[in-house]
Amino acid sequence: MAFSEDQQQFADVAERFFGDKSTPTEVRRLMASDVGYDAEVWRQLAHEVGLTGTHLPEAYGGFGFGAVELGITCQAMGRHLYCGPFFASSVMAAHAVLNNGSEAQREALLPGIAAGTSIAALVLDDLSDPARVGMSIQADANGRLSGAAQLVADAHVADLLIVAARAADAVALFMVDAAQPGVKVTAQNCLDPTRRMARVQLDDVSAERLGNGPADLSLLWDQMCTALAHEMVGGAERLFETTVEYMKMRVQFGRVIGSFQALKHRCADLLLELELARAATHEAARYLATGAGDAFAPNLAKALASDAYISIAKQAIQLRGGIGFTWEEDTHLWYKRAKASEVFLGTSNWHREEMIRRMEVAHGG
Amino acid sequence: MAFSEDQQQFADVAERFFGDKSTPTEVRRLMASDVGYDAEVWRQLAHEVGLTGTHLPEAYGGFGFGAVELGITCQAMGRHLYCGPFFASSVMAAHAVLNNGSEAQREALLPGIAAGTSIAALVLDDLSDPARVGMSIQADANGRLSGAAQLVADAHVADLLIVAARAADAVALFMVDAAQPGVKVTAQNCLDPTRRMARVQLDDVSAERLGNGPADLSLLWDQMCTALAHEMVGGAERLFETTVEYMKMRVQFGRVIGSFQALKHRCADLLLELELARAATHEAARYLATGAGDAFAPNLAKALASDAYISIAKQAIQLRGGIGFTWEEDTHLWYKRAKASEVFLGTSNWHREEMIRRMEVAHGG
Amino acid sequence: MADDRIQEIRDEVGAWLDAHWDVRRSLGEWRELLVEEGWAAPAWPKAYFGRDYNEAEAAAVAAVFYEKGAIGAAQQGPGRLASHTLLVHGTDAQKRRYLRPILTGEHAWCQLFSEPGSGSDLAGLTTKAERVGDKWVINGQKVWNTSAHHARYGILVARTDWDVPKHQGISYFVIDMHQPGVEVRPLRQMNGHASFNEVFFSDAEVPAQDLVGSEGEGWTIAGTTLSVERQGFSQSRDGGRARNLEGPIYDEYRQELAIALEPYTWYPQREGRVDLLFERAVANGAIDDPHVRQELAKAIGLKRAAQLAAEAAAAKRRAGQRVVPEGSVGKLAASVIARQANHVHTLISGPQALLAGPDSELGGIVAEVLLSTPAISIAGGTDEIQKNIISERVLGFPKEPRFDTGPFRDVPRNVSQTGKQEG
Amino acid sequence: MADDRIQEIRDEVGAWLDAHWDVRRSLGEWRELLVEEGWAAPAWPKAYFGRDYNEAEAAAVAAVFYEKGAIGAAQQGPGRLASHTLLVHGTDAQKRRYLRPILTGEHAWCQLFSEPGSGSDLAGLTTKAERVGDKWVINGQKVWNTSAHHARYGILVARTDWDVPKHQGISYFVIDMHQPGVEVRPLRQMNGHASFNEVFFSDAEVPAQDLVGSEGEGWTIAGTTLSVERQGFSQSRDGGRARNLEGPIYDEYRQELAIALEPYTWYPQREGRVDLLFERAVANGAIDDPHVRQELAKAIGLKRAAQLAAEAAAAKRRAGQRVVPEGSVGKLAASVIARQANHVHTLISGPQALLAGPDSELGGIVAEVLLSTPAISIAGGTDEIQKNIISERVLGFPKEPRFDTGPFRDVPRNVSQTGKQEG
Repeated sequence: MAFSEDQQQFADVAERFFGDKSTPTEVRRLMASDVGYDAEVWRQLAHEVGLTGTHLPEAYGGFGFGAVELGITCQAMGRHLYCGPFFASSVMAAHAVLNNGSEAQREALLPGIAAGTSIAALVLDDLSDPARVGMSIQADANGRLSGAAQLVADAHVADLLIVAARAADAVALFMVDAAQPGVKVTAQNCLDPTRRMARVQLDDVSAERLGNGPADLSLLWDQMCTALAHEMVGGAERLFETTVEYMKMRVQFGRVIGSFQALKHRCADLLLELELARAATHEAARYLATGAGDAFAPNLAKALASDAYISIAKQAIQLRGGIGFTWEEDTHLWYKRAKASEVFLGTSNWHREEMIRRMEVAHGG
Repeated sequence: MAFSEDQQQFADVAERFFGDKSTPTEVRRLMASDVGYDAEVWRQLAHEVGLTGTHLPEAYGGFGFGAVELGITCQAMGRHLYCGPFFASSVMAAHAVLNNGSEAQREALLPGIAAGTSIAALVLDDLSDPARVGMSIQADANGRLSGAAQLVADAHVADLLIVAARAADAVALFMVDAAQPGVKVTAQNCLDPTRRMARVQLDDVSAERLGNGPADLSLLWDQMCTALAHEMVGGAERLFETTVEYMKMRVQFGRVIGSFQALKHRCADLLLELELARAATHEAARYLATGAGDAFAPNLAKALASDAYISIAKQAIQLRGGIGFTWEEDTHLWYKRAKASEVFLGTSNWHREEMIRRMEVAHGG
Repeated sequence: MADDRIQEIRDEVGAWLDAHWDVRRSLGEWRELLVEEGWAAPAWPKAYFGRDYNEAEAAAVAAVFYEKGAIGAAQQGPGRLASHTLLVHGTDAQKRRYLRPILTGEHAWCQLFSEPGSGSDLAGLTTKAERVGDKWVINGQKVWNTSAHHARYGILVARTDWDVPKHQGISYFVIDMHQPGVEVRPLRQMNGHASFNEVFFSDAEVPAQDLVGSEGEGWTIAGTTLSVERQGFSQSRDGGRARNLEGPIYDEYRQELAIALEPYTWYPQREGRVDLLFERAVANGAIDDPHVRQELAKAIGLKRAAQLAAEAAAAKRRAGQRVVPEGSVGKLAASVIARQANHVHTLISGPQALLAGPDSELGGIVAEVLLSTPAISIAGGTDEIQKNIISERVLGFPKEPRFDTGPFRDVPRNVSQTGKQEG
Repeated sequence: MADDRIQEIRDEVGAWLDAHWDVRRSLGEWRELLVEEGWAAPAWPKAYFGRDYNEAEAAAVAAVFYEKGAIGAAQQGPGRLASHTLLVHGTDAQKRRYLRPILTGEHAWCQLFSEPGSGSDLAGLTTKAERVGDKWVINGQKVWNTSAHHARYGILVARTDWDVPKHQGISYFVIDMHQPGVEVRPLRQMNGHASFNEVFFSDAEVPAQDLVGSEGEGWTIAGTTLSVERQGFSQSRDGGRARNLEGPIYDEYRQELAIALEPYTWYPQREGRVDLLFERAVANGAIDDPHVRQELAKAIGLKRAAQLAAEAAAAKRRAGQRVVPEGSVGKLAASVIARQANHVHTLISGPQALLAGPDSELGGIVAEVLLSTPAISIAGGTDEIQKNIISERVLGFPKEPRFDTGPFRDVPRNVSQTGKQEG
């Protein structure tokens, strides 16, 4: 489906904002900073453009948009490697609250997230497979949590933690005040410094369970992966564009290198990968928004977006030659995001396995 | 290692023989024939050149050469798509007798095979994995066999069957006179008519067990796969050579197509695949001949040879354009052999899995 | 307004069909009637058997035919190419003479463009047409000519001038296939099918009035034919409806279709039959192999993504947005998908892939897939040509350097085994 | 005969080392002695610190040094390139002046060939050398200059004539790096290392006598340097022996080596560290994942096959048989292997691949692999150049059409952002 006029307008706003605020120079400054994001840009993002609540219901201070618009926001962020806790707070944590929180809990937590005044992080002790979540963090009979997670996106700047922990009955989600004693957050040294990971250690901390049921990790994973796939498609398309531009400028042997057939054909192959990834990613958003389509849509999106991003990132370096391998050239910023996103929330082969598993479920039913 | 002078001479003899006797015209004639091979060429192969006993000890009428020379023979056969029961009889069945037969049995069976006067076929009821062999053919307490195998190479022209069957103690090998009642052989319709498969049905037939022990299927599989890898490398290199030649002759847009960079680079990639496959394949022969090297050498050989042959066969068609897809052009003869060999004696992924399994064994020991 | 007009047309054709459609008529008789009334090709000009309808109006007519189960004009592929080309470039006499029997199905046609020496480089053709008196004398060879053995006429491009650049020396003809100088031979493919022909011309003749357009204008006119070909035939099919109805005229129609579609029976196999993969893997237990699962997911995912990309492009086009020429991207995707499907079918079959023919997997369908997918990346423009198009027209990279811009006589052609030029 | 001669040499050098080798000497003092006696470079001419030994004789000397744990001449890479080039093309004065301090280790050198605007197309360089009186004045920029920040001298190619075809207008110089017009800056890479430099020339000066060979002969002379570079440095290393022995001179030697080898510390990671894969997968349980097993087997199998192919080529060469220029094939293989190893390391790490630095997998080695393998298919000749070489020199396909054969002044160069030519 094509975007509606409103959606296209929304995409233009997001593209302008991030193109303006998240320049490579700015990204490099934030990569080298301690916290990894700019508080003033975050404020503008939340207050002036209102993107932090893109997909949150209006009742909680959001725009009331759906997965398609969230995808648009993420795609623009991915294009420009936006550095900030949007993915951690508005995507990961907010979806967890939306899915599992009681009405009172949503009302308590979501407006802050939507307004950007509260930064939440989702503490998962496994980032490779939802079925493995909850091995390392336990809730005791009083609902107090203990355990650790190595890799929590943007926990170092979060005031609120949403924690997946094993309770007596199931793996459930809990809200935890990050400021309390017993919560220890340690920033990690990241391969991709444009998205920070921190270690979270919980030592008998007080917590409140979100809702009564088990954590709906399957839905949450689909939502996160779909948003991530949009980020990746955004990054891949931007990197592809700059590479094609470079190839029209760079001359070797008296010809622009974009005139060499082997390189032309390679770019055609990359465009194909990108187009397929984009189509699958937009479909995943539609699937989440409407419920119609293949249950494996988010898996296909993540797998194709990841593979395309990696292919393009590798070639973006290769096609620039030695220059592409330098720190000075911006290519590696996207390459690092591509590599980090590859293992974040399931590798392509995990998602392909999941596709088949879901087809078997549909087939058996 | 380079070939010795003797080995090089041997290779030249084999290449001349098959280049002369197994021309594409002849291959096409045999593809269309009932039996699938030429008895007179078989006689010359056995009596004049003596290749049927390349690797069999001199005591049994062979040349007394080893796996390296057998590889040389197979590589030349593969280059020219030799149609005949060599692989079935001299490679598959003869190795089974050599490995498992008693001295008396070897003396009874091998001279006929070496002389080409007896054609033997190895009846395996599974061609994908040695661990699955013996499910469909049983030996009863009196050593009489019943059961069936769907895919037996050249059984339709064999006078002797070497059958893997499940006995009380283990899967063992048996020799069976193919002419006796109760043996029913039905020629199959083959994707690759240059190597014929037949269905073998055994209905309470008399048999003699080879040796007393279980069938050494692991060694046998390594021997067969190594020989097959040589065949495949031979086929791949010949097909690659003719494709390169074609590309120097074919003109489009006023240039030979071999001047288009995208095609030049593709051929460089194919050459790399071929060189690696060739090196791994020759190593497998050395491993069998000397016992020195990685236990996974035959698996690596089959996997790389298979992948290279398939890559080259696909591109041999593609680079010829529409002409490459016609019956008239010879390319499809090699393509079909490549496809058939891909699934014969384990796919590449089976062999890769086996490589790791063998590394684990070595690591654990 | 537009809706009123469409309803008016629906009513008119509905009433006409109610009055005339009769399954007991012969197919020929029925089609004559359609042509008389302009229903056979309502989008064609009134002067030539049509009604000057626009696309939406013609679609409305087709919809009513579909609803009533009525059969429309003959749909033979090459005939469709010929008629569209003649409508644009033909003389009045050519249109009067050739179009009607195409619509009625009386005449099948064939397309005589490709040559053994000019595959991707169609304009490098070397079939000669020499003017002798009031005739053109044709010598040369064509290839990949679907249905040439059934065809009454062919659309032919041949070289009439060797001293100008290659695109300028080509002319376009209608040729009568029923003459001594034309020999049609079946061309067998590696999968055993013979869905194409080779056509040999030895002093075959074309009357001067069967030159289409002007001498030397052939390349431009062929462009019209090829653009119709690229649009595909999907819209012109009957959706399977009339094929499944009962009545004498349907029997005749099914016979006609069987002949027309015979060359295309292996086309689904050429695309790899992704639709069969999952069921096959479940059926024979290959689904439990983790490697098969990975490769299967790749095949199914690529296929699905390609469908989605095509839908997205269509939606954008409808919304008036700029679209990547997704024809080329889609065609490349089809090649990737078919190759992967071939691979997965092979994995699922295992050693059973050694067999072919009716007793083999799915009655031979799988073996046919294994032997047919190599065609998808060649037929209708090779992958290499698609990548040139994508990289030059979509990505804006420079074109390949040309070595064939001078007089065609001097352009290098195939090097024969002895090192001499062919052609 | 030959064996007698080798034994004679072994005896001579052995006796000499027994008499002179002393771990309490300073490294400089020891090397001066070596140079005096011709043991520092026995294969060099007697006139220039050598003994005119052939390859086998020189190897015998090296073997005895190895056995006795004696340290040989300095082995700095660029110094080796410079000395070999000067031996072939230098004047007597140049050889007398520059070679000795290279052997003793007093002077490090650097190679000043590549430029930002000329990567694969080295001959497209635009650094200028203009003759002013008895000096050459140098302006321009070089890049990828290993050890330039330590170097006393550099070997430099620069353009001296813009009105002839590109290969003909280049000259070859020795340049003093310790002068105001030369600025050396570290060049940081995406993996955080800064193992190369950029060098900027602003009216830097080269005395006329430091032109190597004739004006305009630079491309040919650079060819000598590059062929030495392609041979690699493996033979000139000490096999690790002297590095591990005890004694004052060894301490000094290790310091020297540490500086010389520092730029290369990440090179093993660049190749993908296939050696670590299996153990890592076993250690963290990834070995139980069927998909990891497949990809692991591919990586290990490719690496093994590439080793075998290299051995086979070496054996054939020794046997005097024709060999595919396996340098290019091997280099291509290295790229494929490194990419696959990166992939498998990523799979084995899983989400742990999000981390870098000393606390991450294997003390940061794995992260360094993930960020270093992209260099392998670029450095020392891109994969694309290797594929050109293979397809043209091995397979015999035609060369790429040239667009840079005219006077260099007229050859197109990089298009700047504003559409103007750079350079």
